[in-house]
Amino acid sequence: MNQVEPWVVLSFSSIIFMIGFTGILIRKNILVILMCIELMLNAVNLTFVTYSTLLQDMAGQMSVFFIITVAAAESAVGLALVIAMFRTLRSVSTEEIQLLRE
Amino acid sequence: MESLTTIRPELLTLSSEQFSALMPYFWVFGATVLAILAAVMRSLSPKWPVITVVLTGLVGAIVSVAGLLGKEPVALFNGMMVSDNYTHFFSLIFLISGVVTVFASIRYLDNEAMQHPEYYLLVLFSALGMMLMASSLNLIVIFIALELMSLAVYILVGYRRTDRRSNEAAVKYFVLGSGASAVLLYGAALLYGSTGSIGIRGILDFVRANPAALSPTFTLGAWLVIIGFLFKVAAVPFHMWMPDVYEGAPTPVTGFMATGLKAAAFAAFLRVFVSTGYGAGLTTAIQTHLHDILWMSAVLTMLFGNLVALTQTNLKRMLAYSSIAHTGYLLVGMIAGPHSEQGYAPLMTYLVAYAVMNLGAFVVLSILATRDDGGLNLHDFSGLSRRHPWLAFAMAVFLFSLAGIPPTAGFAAKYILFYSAVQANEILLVVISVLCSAISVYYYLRVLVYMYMRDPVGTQTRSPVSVWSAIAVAAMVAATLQIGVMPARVVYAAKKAITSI
Amino acid sequence: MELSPVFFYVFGALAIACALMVVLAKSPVTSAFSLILVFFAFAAIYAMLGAHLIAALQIIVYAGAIMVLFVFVIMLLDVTRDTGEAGKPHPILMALSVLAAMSLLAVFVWAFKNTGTPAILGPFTTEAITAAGGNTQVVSELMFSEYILPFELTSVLLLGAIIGTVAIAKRQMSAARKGGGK
Amino acid sequence: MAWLDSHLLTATVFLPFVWSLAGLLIPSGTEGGKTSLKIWALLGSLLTLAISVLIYQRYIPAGPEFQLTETVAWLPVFGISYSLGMDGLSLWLIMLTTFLMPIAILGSFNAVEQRLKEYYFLLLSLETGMIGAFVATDLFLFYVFWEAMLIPMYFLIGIWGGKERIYATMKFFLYTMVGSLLMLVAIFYLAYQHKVQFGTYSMQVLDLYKLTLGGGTFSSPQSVMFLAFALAFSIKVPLFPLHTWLPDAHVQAPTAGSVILAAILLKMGGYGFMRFAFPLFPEGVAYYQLTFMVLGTIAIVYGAWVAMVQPDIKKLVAYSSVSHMGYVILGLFSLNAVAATGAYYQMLNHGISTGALFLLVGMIYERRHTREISHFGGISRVMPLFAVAFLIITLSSVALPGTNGFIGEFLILLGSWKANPVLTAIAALGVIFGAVYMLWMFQRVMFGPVTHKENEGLKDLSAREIAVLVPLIIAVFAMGIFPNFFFQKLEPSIERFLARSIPGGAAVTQVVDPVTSSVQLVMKGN
Amino acid sequence: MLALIALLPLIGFAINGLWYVAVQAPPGGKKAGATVSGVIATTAIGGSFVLSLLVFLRLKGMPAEARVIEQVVFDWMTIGDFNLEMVFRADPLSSIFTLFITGVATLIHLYSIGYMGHDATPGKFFAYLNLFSFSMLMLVLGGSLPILFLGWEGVGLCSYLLIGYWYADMDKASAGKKAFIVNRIGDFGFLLGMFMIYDKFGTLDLLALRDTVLQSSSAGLLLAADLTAITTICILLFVGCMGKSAQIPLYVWLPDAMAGPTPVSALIHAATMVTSGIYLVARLNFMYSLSPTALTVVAVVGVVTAFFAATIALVQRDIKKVLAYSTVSQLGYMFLGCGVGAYSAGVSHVITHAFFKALLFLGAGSVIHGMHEEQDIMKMGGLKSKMKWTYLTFAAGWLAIAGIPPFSGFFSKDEILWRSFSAEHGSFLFWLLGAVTAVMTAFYMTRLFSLTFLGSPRFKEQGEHHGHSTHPDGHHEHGHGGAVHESPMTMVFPLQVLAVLSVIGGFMAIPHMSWLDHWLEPVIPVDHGVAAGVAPAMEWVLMALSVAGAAAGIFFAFKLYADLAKVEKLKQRWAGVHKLLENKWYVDELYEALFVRPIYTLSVALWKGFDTAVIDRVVLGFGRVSEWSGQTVRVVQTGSIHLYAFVLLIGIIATAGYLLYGLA
Repeated sequence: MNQVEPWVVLSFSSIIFMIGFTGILIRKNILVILMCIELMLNAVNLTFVTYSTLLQDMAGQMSVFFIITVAAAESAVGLALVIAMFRTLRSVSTEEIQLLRE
Repeated sequence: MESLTTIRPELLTLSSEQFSALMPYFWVFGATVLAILAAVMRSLSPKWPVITVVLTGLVGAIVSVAGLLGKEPVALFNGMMVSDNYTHFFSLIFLISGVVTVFASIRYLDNEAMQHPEYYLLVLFSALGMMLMASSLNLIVIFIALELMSLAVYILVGYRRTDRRSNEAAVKYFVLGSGASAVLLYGAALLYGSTGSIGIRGILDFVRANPAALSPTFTLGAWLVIIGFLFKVAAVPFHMWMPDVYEGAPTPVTGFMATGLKAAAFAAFLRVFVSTGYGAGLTTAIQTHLHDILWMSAVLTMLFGNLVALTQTNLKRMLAYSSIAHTGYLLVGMIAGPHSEQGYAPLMTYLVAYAVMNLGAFVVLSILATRDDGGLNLHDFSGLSRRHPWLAFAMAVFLFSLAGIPPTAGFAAKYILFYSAVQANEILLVVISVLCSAISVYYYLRVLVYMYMRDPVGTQTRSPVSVWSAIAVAAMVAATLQIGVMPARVVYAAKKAITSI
Repeated sequence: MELSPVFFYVFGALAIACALMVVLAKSPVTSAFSLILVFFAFAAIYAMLGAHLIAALQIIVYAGAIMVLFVFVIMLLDVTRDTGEAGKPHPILMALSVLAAMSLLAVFVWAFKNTGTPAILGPFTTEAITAAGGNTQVVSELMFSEYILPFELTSVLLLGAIIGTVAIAKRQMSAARKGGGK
Repeated sequence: MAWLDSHLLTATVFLPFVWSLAGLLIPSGTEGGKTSLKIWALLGSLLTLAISVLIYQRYIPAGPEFQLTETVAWLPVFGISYSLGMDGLSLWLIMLTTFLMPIAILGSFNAVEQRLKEYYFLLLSLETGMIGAFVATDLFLFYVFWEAMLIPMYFLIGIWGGKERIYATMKFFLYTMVGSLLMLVAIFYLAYQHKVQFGTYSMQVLDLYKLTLGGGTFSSPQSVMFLAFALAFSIKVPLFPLHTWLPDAHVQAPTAGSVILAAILLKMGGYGFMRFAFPLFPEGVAYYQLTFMVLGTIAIVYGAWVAMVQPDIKKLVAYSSVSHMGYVILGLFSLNAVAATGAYYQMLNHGISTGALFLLVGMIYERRHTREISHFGGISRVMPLFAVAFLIITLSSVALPGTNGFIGEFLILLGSWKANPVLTAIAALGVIFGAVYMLWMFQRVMFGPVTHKENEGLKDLSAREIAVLVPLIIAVFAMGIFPNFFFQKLEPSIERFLARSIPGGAAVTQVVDPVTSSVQLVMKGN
Repeated sequence: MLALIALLPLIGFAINGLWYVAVQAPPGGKKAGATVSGVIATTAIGGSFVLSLLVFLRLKGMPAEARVIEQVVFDWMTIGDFNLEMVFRADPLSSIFTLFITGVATLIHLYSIGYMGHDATPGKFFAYLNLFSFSMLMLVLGGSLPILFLGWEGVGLCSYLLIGYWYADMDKASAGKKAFIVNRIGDFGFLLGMFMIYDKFGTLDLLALRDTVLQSSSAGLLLAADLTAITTICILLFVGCMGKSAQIPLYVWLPDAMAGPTPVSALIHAATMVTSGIYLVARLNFMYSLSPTALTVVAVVGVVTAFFAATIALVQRDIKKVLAYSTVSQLGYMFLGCGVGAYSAGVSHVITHAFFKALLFLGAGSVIHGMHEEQDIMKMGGLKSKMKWTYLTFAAGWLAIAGIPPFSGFFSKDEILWRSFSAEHGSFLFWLLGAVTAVMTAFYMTRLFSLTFLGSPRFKEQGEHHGHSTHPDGHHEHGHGGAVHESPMTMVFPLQVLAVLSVIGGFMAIPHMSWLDHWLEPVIPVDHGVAAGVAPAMEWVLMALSVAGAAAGIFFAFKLYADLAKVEKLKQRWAGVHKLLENKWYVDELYEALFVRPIYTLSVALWKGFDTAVIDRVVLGFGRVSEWSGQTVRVVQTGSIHLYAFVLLIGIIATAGYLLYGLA
């Protein structure tokens, strides 16, 4: 057995995904939350690549290419929003954004 | 070993059909580019040139979509995208809601002192994203289109940059939306993994070919993709973001989100839903379970939306919850679709009606909103019928329509939807739905009570009504009544559209 | 899968450890640097899986561009020392969150374990790719033929993102523009 | 003429609405504008009345079931069509509507001074809705009119109503709306069943009559759907215990609103039972017959009792409506020709009498701005003409023979005795209590010395008010003395109604128990 | 022609009513015209009388068995098999009723011209009177039960209107309402009886009904169940009679009805309307005869009412109240007659009673008129000289009611008493109670007569005659004004005519050679059957006994009331009994406590306790529960992004888990 079973790789990526998700749940710093989202996207990328290799198909890798680009744009927008938020709230904590509720 | 043919130059040429099928997108994108140019030309005062270009683009797109109606489907870009009636049907919804949003925004932005060309550009971008969502046949393209739409909307939501609520809404929406996008993407990955294809047609072919080989990952993937859409349409339990975001967003944007964005999500949802073979080859166990889940979700969505909307005093937030409730009705159509004669046509009809009446309502709110989106509490509506008789009348029409009372679009569409659910033998669901919509009557009518039956409180001034908003409102009133009285045409169009998938 | 177990487990463990660091670190800067490490680990795994171009992009775009942006923003906002973190969430909440994530993970893992290898295999075997000029060549060729649409769309998306970012992050709208075009 | 015939109903239905749309153009700022607006509305309603007389004249009882029909496809894929038609059941209710509308409009000339344009617009649109519901032969179309009718009424109560108008109008709207939604589901199910049984969707009432649906148990389709329909109609009627919206709505509504509400809207319920609920679900009717008869009986007595102790005249009249409409239910569920005719007639009577009562209350309200019984007393001396009119209407309401009320109650009870003597006996108590509450109220308002100074100077009826009341008074007596005039055009429709509503169909003729049959044989032998 | 009998008064009503509405009622309208109104009304009813006479003569000219004149005016209600014609039918029974009704009514109309001379709204009064006559004629001429019922309720209405004629007095208005409502209770029975008849016999036409019943009974087709039904029907209809004819327990309205103008009391509450119950029983004798139980009920109620009312009449002070209770009592007699099967005896008492009671009332009216609205006999006395004609005619009525031969009352009453003893359904107890009542009748009538006309005046006469106020309320307000005076000619003339009739009226029904029995035979089979064990000679014995009793009553009363101090002493000694009687056995209070209060309380409880507290609370409860759940659920929207993400995660787990569970 000098090969890793596919499900292990896939599970690995889903572990990363869940860690990212957990980050959204427990971190109060929005910057960190943004990072966690990047983690999740990376996990997805890994899944794509794994499948791509597994299926001997390039679509997965192509997707990853686009996902990386989109992720970059998304981070840019996200960071811009955080900056805007910081300007009005002087904070990047999620505790400050509970004005809209119920 | 055969050699790989990766270079296929034929994919890079466009036939004339393909070209004309792409015209709407060219219109919109072209308008975007031109508007950017117009905006950066310092010598021009930026407002009107940009608006003119933007509107021209949107109207041009509408015209070219109208020209495409009824044509045979055209596959584009190696089948990653298709131009069929389904696309056109939804494109019209997006484009019209774009136009209306622009109309409603002109005076609104002046009021808020944020009359920037970027705003209109972002509307165009998200409209483009929506159109692509409805037309793409590839999960990755859907994802990109979704992101294109969402990113623009994230910015629009946070567009009142100095306002806390706007910021908050934007950040919330961004975080949760990105998370949901990631979930959707994960689903796409799993679908890809289990079917070997990232294209919807490919997935469908796989499902048709190997109904027995459907694996857990396939199911999970399909479901995660669907969750991505359910998040966008705010079905319980994926709805939590919606009220906050709707409330915080600038009012015209809220209207745009409530109609265009929701319709786009449903457009893609429906395509994937139909493609992943709900009713077309899944095992009965999965189908039953999928049905159960959607059923529960629909019920909870209707209940939650309506019950909480009951307790709201801010109109925008109330409409947000009501929007959740309407998602519930749409899900009823989703459930009924595969088993009723008209399929998903009633659902699409309802989307149209919903778009029309909701846009109308939000335009009215945009007109009435005072600076920083104030003045949208119930008591601000006291005696509106004295100050703005026509506006109040229009609002009354929209509210009656939202409540599903004849002779309005909301009535016709809602009951066509429920009718088809009865055809699908979903009696209990329909009973729950009608009871929920009975609850909704209360909070819609409460607004009418304030507008018509209470005297004005304090000194309220007449808000100026711009010609553009007036046109938009009048058009929406006309459409609401028109669809209400003559729903047949929309139903047929929807039917044609859905069969063209 | 031609993935060497040893390398995979090493990089995998590194990635998981760093990912946990991202979530658990007190300082956002620590998180950011941990994240960069995760990206590197991923890049390694991509490379091992034969996705060489992706591996490169992972480092260039993610570690290079995105993370720089993050760090830049962290500095810009001066939140290096836990400024925004007004306290940990309630332990029970945390436990619940972790529990939920673990359950979902369990669902996933169950799904992966219970799914066999797909029967249909595509033509892009390692050998074929090599024959066609290697991973980068194949990806590029596909990019500009079959995947021209998403490619172009990504550019539109980037344009949109730029405009949006500018619109929202500009410090002040110039006073001259405030009135719009009256 | 043929063209006219096939569009007569459409014309009648939409004339008021179109007319009132045109009325929106009249500038209402000035006094003259206001007056012309009033005249315009009155003319519109009179014109509708004139057209409805044409309908009366065109309708041939011996002819086909639905006449003056008109069908236009509306949503063919769902079997929904715009189809109108009328028979005897529709005829008199249309006539009642068009007859009362000018009266209600004339009656509100002085009562409403604000937002005139909207007011008359809503009144006339309401007429469109009501007539529409009476002539729709497509269930969906019926439902559309049924619901659309709520809108004008909602505003009429909500804008021009009394102090508690908002509560009242919301209650009215929600009660009715909630009740009718389940009916809509049932309608859909019927159309679906039509597809199952005949291959096409249809909402045509004549098509749906042909459906065969299971019945006899609680959960059988007929029972369930009957209940869904009955809920909607019972609320509208309103049947005990679903009546509580009525007192509030009546008390708060402006005079014309109360008149229309009591006189016509409530009839929608009875009409719905007769046109839809009964013929569609005969076994459902059979299953729930006793239940509804009991409820009807309770409504009669309960309504009367509660009416008796009301301090507010309008509320009293409202509860009297509950009582009177209880007779309608009792009569309908007795399932025989006499009772059914009586029930139908009672609806007309109630329209006339209660409409008139509300007008009268409105007149005195305009003068005194109160409706508390205790604020009156001795009015008879101050306003003798008013007293005469009030007396006549009161008597009609207590069903004195010779007035319209008697015919209805007599026939209902006569017929229901066959169905259930015990309940009939209890229901007949309503005859006593009806007299008690009406006369007691009459006495407290009209008789005795004038106890309040404000009442001393009240003006007697004006010429306009007399013009409002005289047609009603004439109707009271005409209907009491010449009921056959009405029955003639009604009879075939009632027969068809019964033929469909009794399981097994043909058993229209009265069931005679064996003991008396011999007696009757002897009689017939003579 | 038949229809015209009824229609003439209706026309009179229309004319007078319109006149009232158009001229008298409007503000500032003319407030006079009693004579014109009166003449119109009297002419109308007089015309009816003439027509009735013609009808009577025509019937007389026919062979006995064919004495029916029928006129169908139009079809009233036709629904399938059910057909009701507006049919008038004159046969011996109705013609005799028509005759005395129109006759007495004409006289009373005439009398009213004088009596109501100063009323403010004579148009209204005479319109009501005419309307009453119309209804009464409908009642007796109606060929089917519903038409009869139309008249039946119509007379009730007029009674209501006329009792409350002086509506400004709340008590009078209440009295009217009470009359109507109590009558309605009776009508409730009537209606049910009618429904049952239709159910059993399939017809409501009186002639058809009679044929059906008689033929099926003679053919032996009536089974036990049918007979039970007939008993029920008869009793139900009799409930109607109890109401209309003021029998226990529904008699309470009649004494109060004296609030109306005296001519009204005479016409409606003595001569005509209250006898319609007897008419109904007599009309339906073919059914009652089939049911011994029903007959017994009728007889018992009748005799008990007769006795009971007489006891109350003994102590009343209001001249009209005495007469009212006497009316109740006499009506009891009539039912006693009917109840023992002597329908024609009942009818003959109806007629004689109409004469003498109308006479007594009109006389009382004349007294009241002359005394300026004084009604308390304790404040009268010695009117003999002041009102000669009134005195003389009143005396005739007094003797007639007391049963002194050969005055009319003697014959009819004695026949009833005899038959109550001797008939098949009779009993000694009936006779005994009847006879005791007769004695009491003689006593209290004598008391009335004596206190009013004899002795010395117990009132103060004051100066000049004051004019009557024209104030509408004024009729009773001006109290004892001017001098006591004899009434005008229009009032005295009817008294004279009635007095003559009271004297000679009895001769039409002399026992054993009764013209009336013979005349009624086609409708009411003559049955002189005597129960086994009753000797024919007993008739004479009993007759003598009752005459002696009456004489004794008269004697004792004269003796007693010659000295009022003695009366006082007697009152003291029997204080309890006196109080009981004076308060009419507390029946009104009893009813109040038993029915009125509880129902009122119950109604309030239902309104506040059920309508508002239960139904509305349930209804609003739905709203409140919705609102409450909304309020509860909305708390979920804490605004915390973490929670939102958490819910999203949970949603994924739950749905995905459930979905995969389907695969597992």
